[in-house]
Amino acid sequence: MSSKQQNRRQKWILDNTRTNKADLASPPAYVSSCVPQSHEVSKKTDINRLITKKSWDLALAPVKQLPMNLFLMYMAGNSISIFPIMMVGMLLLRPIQAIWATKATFKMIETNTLGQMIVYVLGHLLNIGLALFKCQSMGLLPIYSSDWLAFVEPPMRQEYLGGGIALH
Amino acid sequence: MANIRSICIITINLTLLSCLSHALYEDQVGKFDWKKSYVGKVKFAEFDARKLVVGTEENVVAALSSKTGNVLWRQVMEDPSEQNIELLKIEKDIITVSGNENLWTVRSWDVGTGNLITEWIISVDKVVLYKFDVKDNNLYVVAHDGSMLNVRVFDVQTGLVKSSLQIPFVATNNQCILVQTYYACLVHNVVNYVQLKDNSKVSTIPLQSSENAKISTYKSVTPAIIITTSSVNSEIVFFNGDNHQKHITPVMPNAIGVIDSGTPLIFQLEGTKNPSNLLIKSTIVTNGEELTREFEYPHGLGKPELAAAQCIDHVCNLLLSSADNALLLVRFPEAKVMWTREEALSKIVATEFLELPVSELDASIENEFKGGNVISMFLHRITTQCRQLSNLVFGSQFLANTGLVRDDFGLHKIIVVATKSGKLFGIDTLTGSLAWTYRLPNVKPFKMLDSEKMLLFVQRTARYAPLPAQCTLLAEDSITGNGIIIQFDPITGYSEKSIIRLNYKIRQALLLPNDDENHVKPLVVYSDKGDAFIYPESANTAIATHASHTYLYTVDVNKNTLNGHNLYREGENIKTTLSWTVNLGPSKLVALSAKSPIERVHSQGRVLPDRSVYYKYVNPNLLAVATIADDPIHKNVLSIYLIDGVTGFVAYSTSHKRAKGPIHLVHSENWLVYSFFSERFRRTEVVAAELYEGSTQSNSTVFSSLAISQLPHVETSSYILPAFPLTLAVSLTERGITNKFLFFALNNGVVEIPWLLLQPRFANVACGPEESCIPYMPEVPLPNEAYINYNQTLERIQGIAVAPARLESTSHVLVYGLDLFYTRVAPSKTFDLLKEDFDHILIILVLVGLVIVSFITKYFASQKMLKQAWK
Amino acid sequence: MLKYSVLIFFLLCRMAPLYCLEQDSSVSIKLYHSLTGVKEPNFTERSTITIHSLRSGQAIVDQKPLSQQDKIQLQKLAINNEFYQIKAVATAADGSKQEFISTLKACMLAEAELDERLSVSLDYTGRVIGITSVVASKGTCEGSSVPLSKFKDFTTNVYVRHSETGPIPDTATYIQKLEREREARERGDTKDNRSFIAKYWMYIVPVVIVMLISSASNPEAGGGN
Amino acid sequence: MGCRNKRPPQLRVDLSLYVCLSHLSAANAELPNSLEEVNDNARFTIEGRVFPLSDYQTTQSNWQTNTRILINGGEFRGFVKKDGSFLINNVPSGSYVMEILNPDYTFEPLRVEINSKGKFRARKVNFIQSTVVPVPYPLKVKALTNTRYFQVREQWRLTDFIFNPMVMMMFLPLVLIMILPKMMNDPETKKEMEQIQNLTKFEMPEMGDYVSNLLAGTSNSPSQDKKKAIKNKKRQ
Repeated sequence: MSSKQQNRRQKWILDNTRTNKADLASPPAYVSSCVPQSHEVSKKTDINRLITKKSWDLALAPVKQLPMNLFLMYMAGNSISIFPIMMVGMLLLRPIQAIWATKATFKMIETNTLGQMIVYVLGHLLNIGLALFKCQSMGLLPIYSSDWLAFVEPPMRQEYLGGGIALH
Repeated sequence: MANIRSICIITINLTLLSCLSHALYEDQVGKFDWKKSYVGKVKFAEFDARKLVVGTEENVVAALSSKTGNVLWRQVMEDPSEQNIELLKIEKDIITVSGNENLWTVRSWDVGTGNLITEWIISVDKVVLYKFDVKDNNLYVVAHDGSMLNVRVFDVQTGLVKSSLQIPFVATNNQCILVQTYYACLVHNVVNYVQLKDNSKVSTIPLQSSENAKISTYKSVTPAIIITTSSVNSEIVFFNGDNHQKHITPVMPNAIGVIDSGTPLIFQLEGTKNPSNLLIKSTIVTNGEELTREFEYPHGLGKPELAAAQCIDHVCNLLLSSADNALLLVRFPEAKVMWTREEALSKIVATEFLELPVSELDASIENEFKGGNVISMFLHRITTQCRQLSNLVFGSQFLANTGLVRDDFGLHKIIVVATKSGKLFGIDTLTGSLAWTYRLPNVKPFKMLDSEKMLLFVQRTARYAPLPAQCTLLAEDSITGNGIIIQFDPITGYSEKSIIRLNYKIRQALLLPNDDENHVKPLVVYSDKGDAFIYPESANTAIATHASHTYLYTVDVNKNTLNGHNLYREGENIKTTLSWTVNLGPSKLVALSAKSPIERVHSQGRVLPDRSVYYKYVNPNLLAVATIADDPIHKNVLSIYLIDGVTGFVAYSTSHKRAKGPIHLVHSENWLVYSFFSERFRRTEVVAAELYEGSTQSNSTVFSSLAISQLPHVETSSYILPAFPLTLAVSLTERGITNKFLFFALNNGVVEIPWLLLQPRFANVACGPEESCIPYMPEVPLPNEAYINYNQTLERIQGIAVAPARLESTSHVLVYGLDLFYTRVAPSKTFDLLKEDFDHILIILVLVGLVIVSFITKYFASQKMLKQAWK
Repeated sequence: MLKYSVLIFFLLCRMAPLYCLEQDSSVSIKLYHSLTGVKEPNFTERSTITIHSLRSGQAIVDQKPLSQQDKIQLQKLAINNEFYQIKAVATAADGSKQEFISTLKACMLAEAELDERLSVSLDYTGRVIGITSVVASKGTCEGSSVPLSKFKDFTTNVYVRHSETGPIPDTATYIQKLEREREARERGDTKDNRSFIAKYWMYIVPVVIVMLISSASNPEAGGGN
Repeated sequence: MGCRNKRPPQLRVDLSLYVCLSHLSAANAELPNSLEEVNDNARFTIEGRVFPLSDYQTTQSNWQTNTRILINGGEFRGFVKKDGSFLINNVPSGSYVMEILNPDYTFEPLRVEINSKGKFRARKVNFIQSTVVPVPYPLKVKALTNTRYFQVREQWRLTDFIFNPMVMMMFLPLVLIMILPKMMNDPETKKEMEQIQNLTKFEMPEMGDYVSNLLAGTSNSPSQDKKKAIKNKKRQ
């Protein structure tokens, strides 16, 4: 794996060590402080850096979705109709699916991405939490005693009574 | 999942808020309801052209079509318990006199339309027997005080006194009749009569034998009386001025006179050798020429009597009224029964809804495993399923032989009805037609508070296929006052044992909840001596284990006490012992309501807006009792008690000052609704009281009245009902999931009011649309859409019988009184049925269309693909 | 040994004047019990209860001690799952006497160690309509064997239960509510001339936000062309 | 006033008090409740007339027979004559609610009060408020409306279908998909769109970039500093 990485690095390497600022005089009206720092460019072009950035992008995607989802859920309202239900359902299902597929998602990133994975999963869990909160505020979670009321069996009657107005 | 309930509630609530109850669509009229109009037992009947005008014991004047027997118009006068019709005569108009001992109302009605023409009153101070008759537009009012006749002659139209005269006439009052202008009295062995005019003298008709003699009016145009000396022998005496003339031959006691094209005829009814046939005899008065016709008297009717007759061009209509209040019209020379009316149904004293048996085919499938070997069972299965398939394809003509077959939704039932005259009826709920009738001789209902009731119990339903259903009716012998028991099959009306006349008086009866080995629920009859008897006797051992859990209560209306009894088994007998007493003392017990034994309570609590549960106090043994006490300060005080029938524990009591009857109680689940008239505010008030256990359930598995851990918490609220209720009932559904409707019988019909509208709101809990709660309104709205009888008039409603259908959403409702009205109600709409206007055709068309379109597009798509491939 | 116990109960207390009797009076109740089952009841005197004031419901219970034989009988009743019956003779202030019978399961009484509640129900005038003996329990029993040592003496709690005054339709608040609504409507009619944005800002703001977000989320699509 | 003409003559001979007052008595009639006991054998006659709706004759041929007048829910009953007038005889003094019932028409109930002197006062029934809306006596009762007992079945209408939110939601995207690309084909609109989009273009910081920068920055910066230092050293 490391050799492969090495290869890749070879492929894309841009040898900026050779560019030596000291060798050349600055062009006229060039102020060195105004130019973007060359080592930053070097950082950006750094493959490792790119990969981490990509992996963090991936890991943070669910968190980035969160405000959007929040807004969507706010807009969906608490009424129970087909669209809000579909939205909540999607919100609940997608993170679950994504969590299951975490490994697959991070497969293409070949560095050690445990941290990112954890952040990724946590982000999705946050989304699930949001969905559950939404379900709760919509009243879809059976967390109250009244939700189980329909299943309470009527008590058995122990005595039996009959009679009425005395006819004689 | 949890929210499904709230969704239901919200939708229900929305519908509630939108129209407060669900109404019928106009195209549903008559689809599942029917109404039958009755007039009551006929007291007076007269023909007029094509109409038959009757005055009945229900204080009703009505015109029936003589062709069909249908009611053309009907005018209901005052309540028959206060006023009675005393005279009905057709002069130019119909003249009726109705009233009580010192006040009479004289009314004249238009024959054609039934409009009132005049109305005036006669009020007198002296209470003696009064006799009325009309002759030539004069109303003769005769007061006879034993020695003197005080006669007043009024103008019928205006009520002006034309003349008044006094005629000395000595006779006891009870055997006197007024026939047109003749007043006749039976005195010892002679009949004295006098014509009501100035200076007329009393004449005498001597009698051959005076024992058991009776005199009655001879219904005819000419003034005449019938003197009956024995049950088959009587004679007609015609009056003519101061003279009289006897008819040549003796006649039957209920002979009737009619004029056919100028010839006076006498009609009589006679029995024949064939017990199912009757003989009509017409005799020409002048020459004694006779014409007789025999006809088959309809089976199941009581002893007939001639009530009225009419002849037009030698075709005569005879109106027969039977002992069981039925009316028959017989066309004379043909001797054909034109129509019959069962007027007994105007006085219903017991009702019960029964499930029908399964069809023969379904029953045969149930019998599948009773066959012998495997092959025969297989063949049986194949043949029955083939028949089922053919039924499905060709319609159910195979089942048409009886028609009384159970349906899937339990919407087709049979209503068993017992009437005051002792006649039982089986009525089909789908059509309202009579499935069977059964007449019980010498039977009368029990007196219960202000109504009359018989006790009808269902001992076995039609569910136990080879065994027939079994009902038991308890009533009173009209001669001895002892109890009678009759067991019958409610589906066919067939009684195996016929009437059992008991040698004791019935105090109460109770149907035990457990079946014996024949699936019969034993009936315990409690006698006035305090003994208990079991029917059927064979069930004695079967109930041994249940006896100790069975309790009986009796309410003594005379002493205003309630007593509880324990049942226990001693040897072969069931004994009772007094277990509790409640003494309501000087207050008068006016109403009692127990819960329906078949009621099921689905929800054990009420959900509060914070989604916690407030548990209901559902005590199936709770009795609601209403008493009215005379109070020197507050006039009348109404007290309502909720008493546990097992222990006698008074769970709740409340009182209303200056309240007046009529009191109506309805008791269901954990609540009670009662209505009364508030004299203070001069309006009808309805109070709803609800009992709760609290936020915990003390015992969720068994309920025992003996174990009281906490007192029920009572919530009440009061409403104004802008009407005068006649009775009150509540809907009943199979599993108790559906919302409840209250039925208020008013003078213009029955109104359904959702219980949610009356349910007490908690004081500290918000109430609004978000909480699916209808805000409190002090006046109960009665929208027109809530009338379940829509524009059909229901007169003098006496009761509402309710039964569940197998469909949870629906209950059967039978409203009885002078009219009989049946309908089905669905308090939460028919949520378990497709809507009636569900468009099957549209759905099929759309689906077919989509399939076709998809095929077409598929074809075109492949074409296009081909083209693209070639490019 | 005589045991005095004064027990005061205010039951169903929500509003005291609701249950105020017009005339206060006193009642004395003599309790008899039958320890021979309900089939042939044989009543013997058990206790005397004096309620001096029905209004306050204060009761003085004068209990007669139980003899050893009574205890054995009671135990037997409890074992055989039979009924224990009491007869109460209430003597009102005017001297009128009324007799009430009440039955309860002997085993329940035994399990509760003879702790019973006596419910004295009154009608609106303060006349006794029923006296019921009740054991506070959550369930019943089908016969139980309780050792004799548990049987000491009856502990009787007396509950005097008055008749409530029935509710009357609450028209006053309803009228007020209607008036308030009408006023609110009138006020609402005059006040409702705010600007369009002032009225519908809550609908406009989300739309603007959505537009902003959508344009921000695909800047490439816009600028890329 | 047809009712006065048709009223039967008073029977003075032996009718105990037959009072028929037809003047308006809404004025100073006392509350009859207090006077009930004074003279309870006095009996009065309530009179009035029912006025049909204009379409009466056409829809209900025999409305007089189908109309019933009930006092206090049936304590006393009155019938309507052909001309619409009615009488209710033999009513003792007191306060009554009069209902006029007809299966097809709705009438307003009235409260009729008769004092022991035989003065009549009629007003509208209001159970909730004690406001008195007097009604002239003898009563003239007009049918309010045709009674509607039935719900109206909803008819299927195209507009309902089109304006159904679901249908709108399905059709609007369709419209957008079909029409927008065509609009885009037009170069001028394209330009306009671009302009609009340019206007609303904002430079939003990439969040992932930011976070990775942040994380990378914190983790890498010391090493980079070291590298820098090394470089600097080398240079020197």
